[in-house]
Amino acid sequence: MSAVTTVSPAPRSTDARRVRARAVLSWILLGFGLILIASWVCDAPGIASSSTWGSALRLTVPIAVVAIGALYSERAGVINVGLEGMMIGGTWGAGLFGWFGGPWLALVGGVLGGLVLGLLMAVLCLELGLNQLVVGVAINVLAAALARFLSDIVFSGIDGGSVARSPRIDGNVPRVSLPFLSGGFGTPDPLRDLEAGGIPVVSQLAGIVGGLTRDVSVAAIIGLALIPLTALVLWRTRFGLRMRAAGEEPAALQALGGHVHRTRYLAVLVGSGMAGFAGGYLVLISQGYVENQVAGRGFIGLATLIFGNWMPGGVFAGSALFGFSDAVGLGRPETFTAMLFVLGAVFLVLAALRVRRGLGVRAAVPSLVLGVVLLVAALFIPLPSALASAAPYLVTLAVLVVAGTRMRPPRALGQFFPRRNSSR
Amino acid sequence: MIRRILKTVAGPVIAIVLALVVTAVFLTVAGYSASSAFEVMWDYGTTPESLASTVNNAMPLYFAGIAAAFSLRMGLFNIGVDGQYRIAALVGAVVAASLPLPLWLTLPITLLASMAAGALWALVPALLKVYRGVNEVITSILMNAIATTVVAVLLADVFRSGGGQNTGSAPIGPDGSMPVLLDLGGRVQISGFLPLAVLLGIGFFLLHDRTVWGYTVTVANLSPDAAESAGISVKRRIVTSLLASGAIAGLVGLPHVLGTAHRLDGTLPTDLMFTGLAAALLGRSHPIGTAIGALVLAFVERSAQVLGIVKLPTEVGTLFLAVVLLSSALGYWVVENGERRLALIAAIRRARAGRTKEASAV
Amino acid sequence: GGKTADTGSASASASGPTVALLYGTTGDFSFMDSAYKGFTEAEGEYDFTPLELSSPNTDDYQDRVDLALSQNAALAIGIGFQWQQPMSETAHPDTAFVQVDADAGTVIDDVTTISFAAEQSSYLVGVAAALTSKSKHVGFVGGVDQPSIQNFYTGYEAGVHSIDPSIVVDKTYLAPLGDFTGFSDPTKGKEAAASMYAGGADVVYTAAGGSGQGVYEEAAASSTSDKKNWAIGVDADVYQTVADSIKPYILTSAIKNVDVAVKTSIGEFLDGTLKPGEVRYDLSNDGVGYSTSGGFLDAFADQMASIKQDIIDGKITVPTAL
Amino acid sequence: MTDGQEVLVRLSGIVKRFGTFVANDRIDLTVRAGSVHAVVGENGAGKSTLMKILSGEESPDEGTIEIDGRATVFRSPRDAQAAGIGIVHQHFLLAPGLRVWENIVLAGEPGGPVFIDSARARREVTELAGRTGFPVAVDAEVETLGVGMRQRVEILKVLYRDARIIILDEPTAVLVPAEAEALFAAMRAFTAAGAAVIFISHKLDEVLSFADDITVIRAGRVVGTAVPAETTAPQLARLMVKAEMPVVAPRDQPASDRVVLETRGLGVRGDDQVAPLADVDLRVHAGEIVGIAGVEGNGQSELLAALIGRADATGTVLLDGDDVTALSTVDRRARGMGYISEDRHRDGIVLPLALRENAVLGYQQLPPVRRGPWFRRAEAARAAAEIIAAYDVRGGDASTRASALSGGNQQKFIVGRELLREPRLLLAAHPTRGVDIGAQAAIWSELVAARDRGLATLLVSADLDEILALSDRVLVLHRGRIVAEIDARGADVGTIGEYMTGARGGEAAA
Ligand SMILES: Nc1ncnc2c1ncn2[C@@H]1O[C@H](COP(=O)(O)OP(=O)(O)OP(=O)(O)O)[C@@H](O)[C@H]1O
Ligand SMILES: Nc1ncnc2c1ncn2[C@@H]1O[C@H](COP(=O)(O)OP(=O)(O)OP(=O)(O)O)[C@@H](O)[C@H]1O
Ligand SMILES: [Mg+2]
Ligand SMILES: [Mg+2]
Repeated sequence: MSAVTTVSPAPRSTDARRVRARAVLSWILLGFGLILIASWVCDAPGIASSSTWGSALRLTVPIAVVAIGALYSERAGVINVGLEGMMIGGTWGAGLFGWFGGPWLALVGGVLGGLVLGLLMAVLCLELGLNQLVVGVAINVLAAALARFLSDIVFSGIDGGSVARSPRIDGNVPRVSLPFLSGGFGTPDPLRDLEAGGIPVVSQLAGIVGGLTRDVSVAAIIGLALIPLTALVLWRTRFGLRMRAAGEEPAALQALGGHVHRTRYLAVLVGSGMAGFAGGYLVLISQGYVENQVAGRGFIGLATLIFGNWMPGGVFAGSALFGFSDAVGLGRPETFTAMLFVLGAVFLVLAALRVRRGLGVRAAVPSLVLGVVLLVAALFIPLPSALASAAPYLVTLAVLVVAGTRMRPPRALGQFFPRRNSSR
Repeated sequence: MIRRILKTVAGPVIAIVLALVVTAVFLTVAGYSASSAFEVMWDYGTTPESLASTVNNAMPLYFAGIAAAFSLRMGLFNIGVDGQYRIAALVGAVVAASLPLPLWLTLPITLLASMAAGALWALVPALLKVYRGVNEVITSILMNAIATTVVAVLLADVFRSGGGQNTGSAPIGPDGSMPVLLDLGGRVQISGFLPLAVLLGIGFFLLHDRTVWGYTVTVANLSPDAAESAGISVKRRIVTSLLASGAIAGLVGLPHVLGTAHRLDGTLPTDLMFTGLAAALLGRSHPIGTAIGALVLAFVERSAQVLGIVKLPTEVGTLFLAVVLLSSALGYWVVENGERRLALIAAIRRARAGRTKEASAV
Repeated sequence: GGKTADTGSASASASGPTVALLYGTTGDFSFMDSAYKGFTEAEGEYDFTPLELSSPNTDDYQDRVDLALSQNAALAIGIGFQWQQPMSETAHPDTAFVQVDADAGTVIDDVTTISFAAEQSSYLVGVAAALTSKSKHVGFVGGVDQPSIQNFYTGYEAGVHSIDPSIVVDKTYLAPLGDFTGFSDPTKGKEAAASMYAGGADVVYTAAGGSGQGVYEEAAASSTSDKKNWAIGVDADVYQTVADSIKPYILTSAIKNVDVAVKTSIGEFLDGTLKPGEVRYDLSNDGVGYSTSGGFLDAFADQMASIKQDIIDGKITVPTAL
Repeated sequence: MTDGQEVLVRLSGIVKRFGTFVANDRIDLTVRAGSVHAVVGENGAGKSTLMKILSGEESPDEGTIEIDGRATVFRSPRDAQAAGIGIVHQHFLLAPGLRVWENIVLAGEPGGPVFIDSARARREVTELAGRTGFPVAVDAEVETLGVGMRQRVEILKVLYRDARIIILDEPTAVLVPAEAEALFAAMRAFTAAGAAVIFISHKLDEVLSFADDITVIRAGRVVGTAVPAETTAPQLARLMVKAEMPVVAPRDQPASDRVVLETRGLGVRGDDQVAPLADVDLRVHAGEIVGIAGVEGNGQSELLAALIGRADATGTVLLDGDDVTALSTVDRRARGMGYISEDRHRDGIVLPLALRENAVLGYQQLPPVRRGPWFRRAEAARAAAEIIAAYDVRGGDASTRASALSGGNQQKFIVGRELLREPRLLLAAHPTRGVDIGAQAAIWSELVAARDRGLATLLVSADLDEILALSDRVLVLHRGRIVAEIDARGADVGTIGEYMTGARGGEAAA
């Protein structure tokens, strides 16, 4: 399924690469075409508006970052159920640091907040070999309790602060737009005019591109840049190779003189720092720490990591899907309907492709059925409005049912590796 | 025998002592008096009312713990207990309120309906895992969120009864409520769920440790390949374990629905999964251990309510809970390492003694 | 303040009767905070022994009522509609009970129930929104899709349409019934507001606890020289708490004086004038209202005042969702 | 022994204890440059442990290591590598999800301090593979490779690090003869270049034909050294275990006519165009051992999986004349199919479980261990005790974890478990892989005794000698098809080899 792309380290022949590029391009074109049709059929200009796509981008970032952080730890063989807690640590740290030093320091504080919990997790899992699920769950509970307890001590009674929120952070990190397209650096903003212009196709394209490139926070750019950066680290660097080896067969790494523990520590810490960064990003939006503002995003990040099959590209696809449906769910009802329409159509196309590729009718049944159901639901059934808030979860579930990628977790995931394999 | 008991008890005891120490450190650093906090907690927690309430509040935790244990024994992580019990609680509340039957019929039907609903909610992760290879954790997380929406829609649009701010299903009369098992006067009452909990624990133990099915689950968990070669269908074990876990999870919300609120409304506690999981972990997925874990956690929750009286934040209770969870793992680590050390020392001593005996015999 | 635990029992160290506040936890940016504020203010003004029984748990209301009784509280004030059941089921011969934020019309023997006409204040900010909106398009962001929040919307929509029935009113709830993250997710609040402003709305009223912060931010962030976007706050006068850069975009706030209710109950109790039965906090006794900070409503001040009077006089009946 | 060539490695007085168990007890070992030094000994003698000490993976409790005459202390494998030592482990240490080149360059990657020069790495690996005669698919993921290929990757890992001292821990256990030959040729090339090879094997003929020096270890002690010219396999074997080489007496009674196992058109479809198994028609009679010869990966695994009921197979399987094609694994086992699996750690035994639980694996649905829904632990313990006693399993009792047993003893336990139930048909895959000759003799005699009691056995083995020693008939599998059927008596190894490699009779049997 196209949602799970694999970044492959093997230099492919340029031919294979071209085929791939063409496939990606045709999916994008198909998607755009369907969005056009949907916005017309469902009378939902929101599906291609810059506000929806801008929202989608902003909602994607925290999930993508926390998931990509989890990728480090899990690729190195440490299950990370504690993401939610690390993110909470990040929000609290960001609240504290941001209060003193403004938005940039808030991000730093977020990273530090995540790191503290990551260090705890690393020590407990790597040195003592405690069950990684247990430690993760414990970290989630601990982080929530600590955040509140510490807020009571630090923030309570301070102007603007309370047991549930830090004093407000003044200022924000800069936002940028593309110059000459979406009005960056004081240049004109032709995309906005085009979007408002109402010329079919052009207006929608301008909406999408404009939404993705206008007023993007630098923090979001940093967060999204972590994905290609991680792909680079994973496939091209020593650390990446060692990390993958530590998660696949730590004994092999050790036998060749690599340092399993050092690698795993580094991976867990990098991952927790990223989770903390994701928390910091949330704090920048609310201009302060707000209790419970993580709101389950850590768990969604974990789900996204698994959805993305432990691949950076997959993580991006998963978080983008999630962010987009979240944005749509917060928008107008007809936009939600339009999204269902697009999804249903994509599933039908997939079903058709599967039949044509000779994979048999059986392989096509799930996508066919779901596709038809979604189309019917989108076109003929009035949906309860509460359904929209479940949109990201339903969409992800639907994609999983249809895609059914063969999951390939790191082989040594969750396994303790003792420091020395003798009884000294 | 005494050694074995000591060993079993040592883990949780160490865990709790550790948690007390860590919490005390936090309190002291924050400028509170830890000893006074623990003192009022203990005083309040050991009143008869509190003890009864501890037992009652432990039951949902215990159900959640056993539900978690069911999946952990098969190497699965049913993080979907949350969604399962909320759906099941709605089903239970509706069934109990609407069946025009006497209590002895309504009660079992309600329990079964709730368990079926929990199992049904667990079916999705189970099937996706087996037929699509999708990790159960991700599906469970999604199903939890979807459960929230489904319950919301059903409660708001279909089963809502009465107006006002409270959104609840129809009230459950005495013909649908769980009767009190023991009434010692005042508010010292023990809920009728107690016998169910005991039965469940015995059943869990027998099923996992004394039946062929339990054996096959153990093998399938430890070595799926060996299981397949031995004719054990791993997929079927996965599905049955998750369904059983979901069914047990279906009971989690019932003590509240059938015993406290007598309807499903906004007061259904929403964080029982993690506390229950903590109980299971504290008790190493063993029913007795899980029961003890649930009682300890319920005790802490109950006794922490009193902290406001001495102007301490009630978060201390939550903090303590979190630390217990961590230190429970640590406690077992200490015990196991200590035991290994001791065994080694004993063995070396024995070996030395044997050598000297040999030498003296020659 | 005093962080050291009082080892002695509560009544030993202070004078006056014990007054217990039974609440969830502070930090909800809404009525818990407000109630707590009223309680602490009362502490400064009156002579009584405070007893704070807070708990985030949703299932131990009965426990806390029992606890208050066991501590010989003379007055116990429960914040929230959930206290109705334990307060009506527990015998309390020596303790006065006050339930704050009850449903209108709730009568419990020997309990003072206080209800708020939140729909009335919402109606008035609806009027303000309709009068201010240039695009004839306004919005509402609710935290959780539950009756108490729907009530804000009902009043608001009625207020808007009383001025101009053709005005479009968007509404979004951030979370479904039962999912309280909707009250603490400013990220979602911001995106929901962003969608409304981008869709043409220029006034958005929010009743979403901590998530509202995102709405206020977005009002400021999305305003351009061509289109000024406004936000309307809830519960307290939001104008006073937001950053200076956002103040110009806070049109008004719908106020619900929970703090006044708590403080007044304590005062009345100490005077011996607290009586069981229903007390309604509405526009007539300034239990609810709207703020005029920033002076953005000055142009409509007279119109608003007369509508307010009409509601008080019963000439206008505001619909309610409760 | 040390004359002429310089001494490259000298281990003296090496002691290694695991708890109270002494795995190595004052071991001395001297390896000359340019020589192949074999270390032989029973299962659990302590060979692998000694090699782990030499390669820096374990640290000795006592004793010294000298390399090039200099005393050294290895704190990590890295130190040992720096001293020029490389090891190919008995159980492969490969990261299956990584590519071949990544496995090889791991922890010694070419390139800058941060980035790997992957083009250079791939080029270097390809060159190395070509130069040393171990061609591999550089970009393949290791999990897609067969054992022979994986072994190559392991060896290349060592060679990539320019090891001068190469340790091969039972490298030939999983190789077919042709692959083993290639390995020995390469070993010769290393020693010619001045390297030393330390080589562990249970196959004494290999040891005798390729080693320059031999050290024999028993129960953690060196019990003798030898040079091949002056010793014979029986002598070595006696040194090792005080036991004779296993021999199988020619059978006195003929196999019965009763067909126990029959397959018709048995096939397994795979992902590729070529089915991994197709059109297999075979019969096994009561009291007969039928050997399946073939280069690994020619359908043996699929044949076993199809017979035991783990694979989606086409065609028919008859057990004692009854069609069991539609039956599940557990039903087939209940009808008297025993199964010694290919890889004991993967699906023969559950390592973390006690022998008690392992003793009934595969028979959990049958009485006496099952009564109603109940699992009777006492019966399981009794079965374990019986197996331990009857098949001379050393190293534990019914409550011992299977992981605590040495490989050979684990294998004896598995054989015992399968034979204890008196099956009608035994599917035996590599029953003596990695097993010392004492245990091998025991297992062989048990298989023969069972045959004489009327057991039908289908024997799959990579060890042609084993097949020829035990079988009555030999079937050769090539590319998923049976290409030859040969009477084992008087069969010629060369001919079988030709069939196995496809050099002869490619289409004949199709
Ligand atoms: N880490 C360990 N802890 C405890 N005992 C061990 C450990 N490693 C090896 N042993 C024990 O030490 C003994 C020697 O093991 P070793 O692996 O060296 O045997 P081996 O000679 O290689 O046998 P085989 O031919 O079966 O591979 C065995 O009895 C084994 O059980
Ligand atoms: N355990 C590790 N975890 C993460 N990165 C590591 C680790 N070890 C090494 N690196 C990375 O590789 C670089 C080289 O480290 P190191 O000297 O340990 O490697 P090496 O294998 O000794 O190198 P060489 O092959 O050149 O001897 C470091 O700068 C670091 O970026
Ligand atoms: Mg060995
Ligand atoms: Mg180096």
